[in-house]
Amino acid sequence: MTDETEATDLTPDENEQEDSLFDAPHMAEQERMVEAILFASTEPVTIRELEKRMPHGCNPAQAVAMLARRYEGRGVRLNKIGDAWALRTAPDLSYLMQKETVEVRKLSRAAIETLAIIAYHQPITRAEIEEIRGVSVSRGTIDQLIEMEWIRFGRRKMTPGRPVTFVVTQEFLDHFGLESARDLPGLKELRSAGLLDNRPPPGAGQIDDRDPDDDDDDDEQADLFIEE
Amino acid sequence: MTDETEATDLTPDENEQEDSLFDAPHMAEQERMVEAILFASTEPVTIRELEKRMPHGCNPAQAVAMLARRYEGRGVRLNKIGDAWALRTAPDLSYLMQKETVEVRKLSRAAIETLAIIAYHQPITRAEIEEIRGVSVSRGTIDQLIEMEWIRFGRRKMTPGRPVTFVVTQEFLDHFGLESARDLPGLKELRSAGLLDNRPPPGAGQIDDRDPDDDDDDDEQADLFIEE
Amino acid sequence: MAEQTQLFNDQKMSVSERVAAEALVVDVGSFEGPLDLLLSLARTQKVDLLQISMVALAEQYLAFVEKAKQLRLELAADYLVMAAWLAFLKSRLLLPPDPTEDGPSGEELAAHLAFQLERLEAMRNAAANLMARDQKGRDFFVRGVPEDFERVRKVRYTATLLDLMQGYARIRTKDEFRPFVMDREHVDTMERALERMRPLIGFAREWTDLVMYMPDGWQGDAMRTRSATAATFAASLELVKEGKIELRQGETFAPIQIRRKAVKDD
Repeated sequence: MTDETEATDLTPDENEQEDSLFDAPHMAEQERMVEAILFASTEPVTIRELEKRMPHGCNPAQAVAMLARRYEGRGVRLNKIGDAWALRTAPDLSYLMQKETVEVRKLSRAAIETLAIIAYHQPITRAEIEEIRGVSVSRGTIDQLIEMEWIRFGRRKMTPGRPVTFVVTQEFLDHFGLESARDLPGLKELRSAGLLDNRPPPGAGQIDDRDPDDDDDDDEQADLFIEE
Repeated sequence: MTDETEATDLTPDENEQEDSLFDAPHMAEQERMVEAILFASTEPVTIRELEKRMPHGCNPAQAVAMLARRYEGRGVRLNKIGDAWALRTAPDLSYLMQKETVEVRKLSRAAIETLAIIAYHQPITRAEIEEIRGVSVSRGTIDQLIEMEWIRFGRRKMTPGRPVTFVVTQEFLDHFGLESARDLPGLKELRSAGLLDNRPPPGAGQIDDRDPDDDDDDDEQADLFIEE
Repeated sequence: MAEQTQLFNDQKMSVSERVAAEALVVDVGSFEGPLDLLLSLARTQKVDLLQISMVALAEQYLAFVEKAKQLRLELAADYLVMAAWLAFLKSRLLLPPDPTEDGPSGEELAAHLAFQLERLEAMRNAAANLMARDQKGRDFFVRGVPEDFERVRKVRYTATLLDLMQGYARIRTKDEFRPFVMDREHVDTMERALERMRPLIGFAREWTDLVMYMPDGWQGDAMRTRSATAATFAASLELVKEGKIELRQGETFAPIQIRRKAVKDD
């Protein structure tokens, strides 16, 4: 009780309230109450519940309607959820609610190989990729590369079934500093660059090429798991 | 090659963004953004953090100031806590909130006094707290306050033994609705009454042979060194 | 000493003060040390702490300690240390200053004690004021439904052009290596060497260095070279045993050479 009377000193609005101990508080004050309750509540609050929590004689439905109008077009809005109300941030601002932590990870061997095949052979169908890799290409790998915007769908092949093809994107070229996919070195150049001769056994490249001695023991196991 | 040019068309968002790369959103829109971010967060959010999360070129400080005006006298208010901001329900409506009240852990008298001493004297060493209270400070008391995130370690004092100091946290300010430790009640009066001075006992020589004036010098030096 | 205390008590302490001091004794456990007790005693003087009579306060304290002794209450050491110090302070305050004695005067010591008491009381009041403030979770509240920043842990995958080319190279040369995928890396085995050599020895009509039968890409790295050499040599011994080839070495450390065994073929 003392809280309430003390409280009235704090906010000028409430002084008016004092005269009306038996009348309900002003609508403006009721709106404040609804606002505070909805803000702090962990769950949407029904009109009934508001009525129970607010002083006697209040009209929470009207206060809620006023509050809803006040929040129109704001960064926060009053949502009706079932027969209850809750304050929520405006959906168009949801992009602000994300805190991105970017973690850079090395692409898996499967993805690199698939990407390489697409880059060297584009436009290429999934079946063709599988033929070259000798293993099936998981959907996840393709999806990942598409999501990274390194590959995208090309035009369909005019072969039976009209399979889709994959091509690399401008984003891909930018990332790898290539003007066009044709700039990728050919097999001969790869060999002369020592990339074919001194090639690490499968799996080794994934971890680290530079120090082959370190991963002697892990490699066999790694191989078992890497292929999807 | 046509494929490549098509690739850039894939992300329509980027076009819009490009236009606005140089223009920040309208202040009204920035205010909405700040509102949504502050509304969503239970923790105070610094201007810096707002800046990071809002589109490039925004002026969150101005947007916050506008928002603070908008929330004046409402059921929810914008509190400044250090250099951060947070939306909190208006204290005069606390009587409506009983449902929301969480049982605050009862603090011992020792803990409350220790907290107040740290707040008013910070940065302060354990020995100085003990000097003020006249009894040793139990580890549990300090631990409890640290665990509540009301105090934390400050910089070390440049006195012999380089003792650690304690300072209050942003959470402390937030909890007690303080903008900064300078706003502690009665701080000015206590200071002008000399009650916050670190006054060494006369003839401190019994314990410590140095001239008390020496201590002052040390403190000043300490400040110089701490900056690094 | 006790007598003296009693004397001063009679002179300087009112009855009510003495009663108050005695009442405190019962409560000794609830004090947080001598300073806390002194502050409580000082409050019974009902004066501003700055105007407090330190002599009277010292006496109250000493009376307290005396009473505790009578009641056979165990007092912690720091209470006794304080009692000794207050007795010293009192004598300093009451006796004319001894010019030969060093150190702070009784007044200085008393002033500092008064300061300590005042400061402790100020901090207690500050603590009370602090706790009386509006508190989060009691008087004002945070958002009930934190839409806490969805932590989008965005994983950005990356690869270098070298990765890409190596990946491609790996695939394009896979056929040659496919059967050996499960073999230990850097370790050539005799079986592998045999497999490699069998199809080749048919062509070895002339003496050829064993080195020629080393697998591709195994030179350069010492460990792999060693392993491949050993495997190739072991395989050649096996082939000799099978009667497929001949083996020769000109001298110690000279190149080992092999040749298809002529007998069968010719």
